[in-house]
Amino acid sequence: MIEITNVHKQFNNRTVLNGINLHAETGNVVTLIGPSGTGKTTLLRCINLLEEPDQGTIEIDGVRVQIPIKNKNDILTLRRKTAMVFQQYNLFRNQTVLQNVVQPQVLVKRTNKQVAKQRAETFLQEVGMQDYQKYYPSQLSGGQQQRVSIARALALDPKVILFDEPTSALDPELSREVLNAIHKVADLGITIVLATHEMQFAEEISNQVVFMENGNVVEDGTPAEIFHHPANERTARFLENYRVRQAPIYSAQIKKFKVV
Amino acid sequence: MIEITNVHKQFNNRTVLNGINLHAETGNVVTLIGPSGTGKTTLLRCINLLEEPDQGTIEIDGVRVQIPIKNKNDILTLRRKTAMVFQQYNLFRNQTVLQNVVQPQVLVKRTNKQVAKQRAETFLQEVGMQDYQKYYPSQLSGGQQQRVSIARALALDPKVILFDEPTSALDPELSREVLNAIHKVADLGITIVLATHEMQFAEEISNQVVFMENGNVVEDGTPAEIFHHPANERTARFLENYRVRQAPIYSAQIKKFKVV
Amino acid sequence: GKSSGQSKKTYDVAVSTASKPLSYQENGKLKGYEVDVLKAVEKKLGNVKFNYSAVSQTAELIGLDSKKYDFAANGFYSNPERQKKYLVPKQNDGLSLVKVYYNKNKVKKSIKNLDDLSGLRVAPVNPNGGMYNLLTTWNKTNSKKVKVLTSDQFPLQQLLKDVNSGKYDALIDPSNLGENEIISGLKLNNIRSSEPVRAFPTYFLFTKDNTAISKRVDKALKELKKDGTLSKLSKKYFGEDVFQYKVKEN
Amino acid sequence: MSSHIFVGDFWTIWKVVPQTLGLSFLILILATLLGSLFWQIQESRHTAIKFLYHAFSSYFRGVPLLIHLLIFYYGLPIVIKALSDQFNWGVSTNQLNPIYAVIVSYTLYSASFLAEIIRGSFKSVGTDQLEAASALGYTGTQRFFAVWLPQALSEALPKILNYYTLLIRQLSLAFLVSVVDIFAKAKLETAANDRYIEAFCAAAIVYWILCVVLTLIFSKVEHYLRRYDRSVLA
Amino acid sequence: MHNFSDVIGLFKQLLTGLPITLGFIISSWIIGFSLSVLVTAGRLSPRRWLRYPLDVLVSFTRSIPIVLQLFLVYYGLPALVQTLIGVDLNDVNKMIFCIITFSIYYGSYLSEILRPAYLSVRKEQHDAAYGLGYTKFQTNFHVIVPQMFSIALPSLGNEVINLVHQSSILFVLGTVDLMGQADMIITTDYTSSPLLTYFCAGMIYWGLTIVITAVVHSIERYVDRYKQSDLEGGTI
Ligand SMILES: Nc1ncnc2c1ncn2[C@@H]1O[C@H](COP(=O)(O)OP(=O)(O)OP(=O)(O)O)[C@@H](O)[C@H]1O
Ligand SMILES: Nc1ncnc2c1ncn2[C@@H]1O[C@H](COP(=O)(O)OP(=O)(O)OP(=O)(O)O)[C@@H](O)[C@H]1O
Ligand SMILES: [Mg+2]
Ligand SMILES: [Mg+2]
Repeated sequence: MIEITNVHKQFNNRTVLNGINLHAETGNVVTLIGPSGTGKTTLLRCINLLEEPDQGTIEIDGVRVQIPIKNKNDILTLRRKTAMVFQQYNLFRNQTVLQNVVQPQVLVKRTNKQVAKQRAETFLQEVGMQDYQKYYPSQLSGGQQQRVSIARALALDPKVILFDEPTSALDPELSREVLNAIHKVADLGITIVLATHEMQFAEEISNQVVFMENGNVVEDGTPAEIFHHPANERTARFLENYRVRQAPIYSAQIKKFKVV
Repeated sequence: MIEITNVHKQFNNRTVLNGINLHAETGNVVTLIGPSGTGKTTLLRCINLLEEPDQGTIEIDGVRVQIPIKNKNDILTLRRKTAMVFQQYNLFRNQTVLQNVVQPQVLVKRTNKQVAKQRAETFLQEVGMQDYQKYYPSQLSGGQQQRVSIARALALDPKVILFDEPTSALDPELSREVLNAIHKVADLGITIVLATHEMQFAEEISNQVVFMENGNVVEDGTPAEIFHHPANERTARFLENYRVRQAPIYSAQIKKFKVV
Repeated sequence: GKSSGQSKKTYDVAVSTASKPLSYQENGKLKGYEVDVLKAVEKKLGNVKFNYSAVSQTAELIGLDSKKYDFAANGFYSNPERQKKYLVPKQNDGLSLVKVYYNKNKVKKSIKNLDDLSGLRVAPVNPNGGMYNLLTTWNKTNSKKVKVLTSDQFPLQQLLKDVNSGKYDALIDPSNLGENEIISGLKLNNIRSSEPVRAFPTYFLFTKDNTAISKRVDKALKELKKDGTLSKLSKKYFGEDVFQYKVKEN
Repeated sequence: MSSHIFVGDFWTIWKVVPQTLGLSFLILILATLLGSLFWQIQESRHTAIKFLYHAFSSYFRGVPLLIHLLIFYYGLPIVIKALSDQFNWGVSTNQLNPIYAVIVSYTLYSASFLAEIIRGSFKSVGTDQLEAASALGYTGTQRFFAVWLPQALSEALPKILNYYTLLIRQLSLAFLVSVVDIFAKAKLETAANDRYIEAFCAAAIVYWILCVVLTLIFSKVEHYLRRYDRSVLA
Repeated sequence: MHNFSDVIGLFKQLLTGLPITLGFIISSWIIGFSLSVLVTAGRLSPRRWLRYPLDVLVSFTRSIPIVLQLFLVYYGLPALVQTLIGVDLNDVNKMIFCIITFSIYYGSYLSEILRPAYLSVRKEQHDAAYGLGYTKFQTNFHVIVPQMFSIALPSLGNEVINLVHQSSILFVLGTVDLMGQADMIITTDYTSSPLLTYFCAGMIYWGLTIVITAVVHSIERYVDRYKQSDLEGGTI
């Protein structure tokens, strides 16, 4: 469960987040949509405290951090509840695919190295990257890097995964693969928060959609509400450019795969 | 008019383009679609000879270059018929927005500096970037950089503009703006070749669609043909993930703007 | 100085690493005139131990200033500044005969005095050696000036070769640094040497707080001169008894 | 340590600062030009030329500067004499100012290091920038002067200026062949009075002041050159 | 002029100074380098009381010729230690002082290479590690520092060569290293040719730097193995 209360964030005296409140049940897939520069990425980064908010409270799975942070250890505890898949994937450039998935387990969860390796192999298989274990990130295409990044996050058994624009620059086929992977993650009971510009994708994948603008949550509801009956005029205008379709197509095609 | 005949290209003995033939009439908007790694970017780069093909002929607006190239001056002549808008925009990072648009005119077209400046201002206005003349590229968002890049290309009066993934990582609103801009360019009688992953965008914008796979042109036709009645089974499968819609929505919203 | 276990007082003495034949290292061993004189003094005094450090000349003097060494030996001349700064014993431990080595083809006159250097191209002198002071003092009081070039210490062979080849007309140098051996060894046939134009007594230099030992060394030197030890060492290293020359004051 | 000797030394040493700075700056300019030439040679397609350059640069980087200095001090007059005899210039090489040996040896030595800096700086300009220029129809020359050089320069200049401070320090070796710099001046100061500690401390302070001031100026220059990288978002 | 066997003999004699030079270089490098890691960490730390003094130290060692620093440590340090804690360092081997001088010099000087290298590792790499729950130490040790080295390595290689060259200054304290050996030959052998001797010493220094360069290159190739990208090139 995620509970975000009254989060404010300024950069150089410019307000980027202006009192965000957000509640997400365990296992929810929450998508953040909204115009560019609206604070979606910043919100994701505030959730795992990569960016320290100026004010507010963040609670994940029972760990509650109030700003200003009194106990610095809370930061680590909170972060270890979450994992982030960055827009640029941010794989460790100096490590192979396998090392990228193994090392965090060893360092963060103190998993035995052998076990970590086995788990890594399983997760890489899940995302279809088992054949690339020895490759370095610079040798992979964007879609491949992203899948490794997902495997790396999954291997840490997080309660929450944060995705920043998971499908930008992927072709429709790869997008579908990523969609499948995310669905599967959600089925594991992991809560997902995801920022995206692709409305079709947002509609397919989420059961909670948050429309943000200028650092405010303008509307928060189910995909049906937001995409088909937006309550707010601004939301409606933003979505004008997105043609709403009748039936979801992605979900029919989820391949069955097993996550350990 | 563009006429590409039998273009081959290998990288490290791996065939990336395998005998491409492409014909586009003046003023056409040609979109290249197809899976990742299929050679779309490579083809664009071969058209303006940023990449020298191993074999083939490229003709643009009466300038015909046969591989192997005999006269190196032909490369320059051909390039000056075209302009490219890169996926990463590739603005000159040490020049302000205005300088980015002025310098190519002065150097390539020998335009008088004062005139170049006036033209630059007009084109920046067209793409809505008139207020950012003094900014450096690093101070602009992706969408803003792209618009400057378009202005820079337009200012050179090219016969052909090549776009590589113009809308990746833009939100729907910005995408529409870019779409408007491209439509307007096409109205000027400039031929456009454009690689994209966004099928909806491709359908809206183009009057010729080329589906590529593994370095081959699999199918080449009007959007109606490709998206609604694909002749080839592979094209149909690729497009499965893209829901075809009834009526174009973008075109209805093109704002009127004037290009000098 | 400080006391060591066997109640022998230990003193740190700096000598030069590379001033053959005054002091130099060969196969890891310290040798040279100054070294032998110091050893003779050490023996004479009996209850002291000298602890030798071989360093460059500049380093010797910096070491004296920082009191790392109790005294230093390197054919030092005495002058008012040094007398102010260090303890200079009464007794000299050696004598340095300054000669001019000149190219016989370029210098047609015979050189007898510093006057004769005027107008010649004299090889550069190291400002931290005595020749620089000699020449600059000379220039202050005499009308026939000598053009003084300076440089860091340069290998002597090379300077003599340069005189031989005509790059320089003349070199002025203390004659106890092996010039004759170099000239004959390298067959520098164009070089002539003058008679001594100056003779300087050379001294050990003590730091100011070493009055006691400086007095004792002074006494020892006097005795060593008397019993002919120093003359013998001089013959061994310089090929002549330098103590036979009268010191000419300027 | 006597403060008034220290102060006296300080001002005397300060007087050679302009000539030290000037000489090392001259060397810096020459070495930069030569280093650029080396960079071009290195990019050359002829393997023989490339090999020769590598041997040459390895030699200059591998042998201590002091030894280069001595070799040129003695070698240069011989070469000039040979040329002079050949072409009847009538130059008397015995009178050749040692400063030329300093300039030549320092320039060659520094150029072999600067060539690497220059190469790295040109390499650091992204190919995207060069491709953009090509795609817009710039000629090779236009691309070089309008795009490549300015960007490489803002990368290289701070490093070249940093090398300048190194050069100033290295110039102290030149006293071996009678060229007087800051450190040599300090030694000359000690000649009469053996006051090494005062003179050397004064020299150290002069060096320090120079370095701090130059570094300050250079960081201003760098700040200006990199103005376009100061993203408001970062 | 000089026959071949003379030159061989000269080389033999010079090479006896090589072990001292090598020992000196290796120990100074190891100590200096380790020190520089600490100095760099200190200068990157947010604590001003740590940062400012280190910045001053670095600016000082960067600006002053190494001979002066050598004198300062060799003569100043014992005097300082004597007055402060009354321990007499005068009998300590001078090689130790040389190593101390060069260690301090490189300790601060190399931080001018390491610090920018550290700062140039992309921020996203920090973000990734923190985002996964790495502690600050884990982030630096496992992610940032390995990448920092791959950036710093070429300059570090240059500095080793620099150290080799600068070690030739030790002879002012009478150390019989390679250059000291050359000086000794020149002063004790009246018929030796200084130029030839220095030149031969230069050849040995050259050989040394060739070896060092080769080693640095192979380390570089190993450290940079992750950088090879398939998508390079193009005719421009
Ligand atoms: N480190 C920073 N310093 C200053 N301003 C920042 C910083 N990070 C973000 N911003 C500003 O905060 C605003 C919100 O940025 P953010 O990246 O969160 O937007 P976003 O909604 O993710 O946009 P996009 O959809 O384009 O990714 C932007 O205007 C940006 O300029
Ligand atoms: N310079 C190069 N050297 C080697 N291989 C290359 C080079 N450029 C492209 N390739 C290879 O050529 C193939 C085609 O690449 P290209 O970038 O043209 O694909 P694309 O269709 O644009 O893909 P995407 O949709 O992901 O942008 C890829 O497999 C790529 O690895
Ligand atoms: Mg974002
Ligand atoms: Mg592409």
